[in-house]
Amino acid sequence: MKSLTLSYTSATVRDLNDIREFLDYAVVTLGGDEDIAGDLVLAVNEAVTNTLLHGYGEATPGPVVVGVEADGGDLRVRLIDDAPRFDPTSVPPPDINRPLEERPLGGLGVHMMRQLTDELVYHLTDEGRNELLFIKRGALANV
Amino acid sequence: MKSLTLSYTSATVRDLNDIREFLDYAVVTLGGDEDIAGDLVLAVNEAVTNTLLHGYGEATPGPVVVGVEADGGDLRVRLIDDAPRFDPTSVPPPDINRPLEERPLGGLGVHMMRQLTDELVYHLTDEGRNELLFIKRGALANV
Amino acid sequence: MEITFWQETSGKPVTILQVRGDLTANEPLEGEARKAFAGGARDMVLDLSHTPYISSAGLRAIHTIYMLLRSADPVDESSAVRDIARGTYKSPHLKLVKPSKNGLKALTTAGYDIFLELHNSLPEAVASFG
Amino acid sequence: MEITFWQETSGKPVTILQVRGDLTANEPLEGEARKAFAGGARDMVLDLSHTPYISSAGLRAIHTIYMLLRSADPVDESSAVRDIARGTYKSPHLKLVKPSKNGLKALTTAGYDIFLELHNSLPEAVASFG
Ligand SMILES: Nc1ncnc2c1ncn2[C@@H]1O[C@H](COP(=O)(O)OP(=O)(O)O)[C@@H](O)[C@H]1O
Ligand SMILES: Nc1ncnc2c1ncn2[C@@H]1O[C@H](COP(=O)(O)OP(=O)(O)O)[C@@H](O)[C@H]1O
Repeated sequence: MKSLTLSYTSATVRDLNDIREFLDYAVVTLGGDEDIAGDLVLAVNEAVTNTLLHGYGEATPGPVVVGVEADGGDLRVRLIDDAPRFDPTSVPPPDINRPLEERPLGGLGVHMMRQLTDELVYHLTDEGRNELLFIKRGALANV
Repeated sequence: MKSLTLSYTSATVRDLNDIREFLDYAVVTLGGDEDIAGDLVLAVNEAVTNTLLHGYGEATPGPVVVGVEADGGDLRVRLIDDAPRFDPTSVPPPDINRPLEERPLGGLGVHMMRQLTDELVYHLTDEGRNELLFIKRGALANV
Repeated sequence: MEITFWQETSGKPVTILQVRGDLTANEPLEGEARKAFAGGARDMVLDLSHTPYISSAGLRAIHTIYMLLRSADPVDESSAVRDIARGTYKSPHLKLVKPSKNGLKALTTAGYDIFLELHNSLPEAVASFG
Repeated sequence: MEITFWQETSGKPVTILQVRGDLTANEPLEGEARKAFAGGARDMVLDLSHTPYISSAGLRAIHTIYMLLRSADPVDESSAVRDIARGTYKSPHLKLVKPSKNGLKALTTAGYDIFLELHNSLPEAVASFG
């Protein structure tokens, strides 16, 4: 197994740009293509944004670890934070078949995380940290 | 503190290319310039090569972790492996003022590690792993 | 992200909002759109052809602009309801110029491509207002 | 890494060994040099101008080639000893074309730049054999 990790002891929204660039670099380095990279950048950016804005609160920086792992043919992104416990997979999906005038503003971040990955797995680590796994199956089939 | 890490459960010399590219990317992402990146790529490449060839032995892949950390103005690369205990800082320096005909072949890797960093620190971790720190002081002064 | 807006007045006056760079925050774009709206703009083209990346915050901005233009056209309300029921409704006051592949992913994932007209170029989008 | 070698025979025959790509292993370059040497080559230019990166294994190859050419010139031995003592000796049979900044770092860190002639271009290096 090969993995690349980006860690912050105190990340803020100003770091999102670097996080997206890192994800793109890491996915391609591990053998994923630009399409897979694009999906994961979109999905993980939403999750990190939520951690920073909803989890820690906009004015409060906090630890963020983004790991990208090649495991067999699968590509996994592991996002770890120390914000209050929050399981995004418990957020009900929006109805995207309704016209815009009948929809609430926002509420699309978690939906994008789900749509752009094959599996989204949340778990609370033994140390009480939020750990979110974004899985792309067979993303490295040709490696 | 911000850090980037590349981990292998079983690295071989075929991974050296990726490791050099990662180092360059990580140093620049953390705010180091190309010159600092060049020094660290040269120095760390020598150490990883030694781990793979002398530590594990050419035919045996093994775990390698390369972490690049920004700490205040300093830039540190942390290299961790599970090869037999070996402290490169104990290797006596070659005499590079002697003409080539009077020198043994090789024996320049550790010298390069020393020359291209401000400090090279070895320590055996609690888990019995080799940990080598390459320190560049004030490398991030302008960040 | 950089946002520019200007008007095309050769036919029906159309305001063009052009985003350059990633659309990852809603405020700047919403702010520009509100300024244009306050200045009388009722038909807009959002040019995303120079936008490599759109996050959910960017989608929120698009949604907000859509609602803003929608609010100024009460006549439209009834025919809209009919077209929505038929599944043929597309916003008559907001048209988009297609973003890159990744930007498009964000729009389609949210289902926005079904309710907003997407054009391949800025002239095409402007001309579509007739 | 790709290694090409050819001869320039307009003046004194000079063999050019050109490395393209990172010089991170000693065997391939040593192998090519030995082949050229076996074919009679006694004066060589090692063109590193397309070599972004040189590791200690690359330095070892340069050292080996230097010793190989040195071994074939016993006449040279005595004047060499004198020049070495004076600090003015540079290998008469091996000249280098300068690598990039990073490649140069490896050479200077090892002190090779003191004992080997470095030229700015291939024609300059070839001409230096007179
Ligand atoms: N890390 C988090 N910590 C706490 N609450 C969160 C977190 N992430 C998301 N939420 C909650 O879930 C809701 C839905 O999130 P999301 O789908 O990303 O949409 P949005 O952020 O636009 O509201 C948020 O409005 C917020 O209330
Ligand atoms: N990780 C290691 N494990 C065991 N021995 C090592 C290791 N690294 C270096 N050495 C020893 O130190 C010597 C000097 O290393 P170095 O300066 O890199 O030169 P070289 O590798 O060219 O011999 C090596 O020849 C080897 O004997």
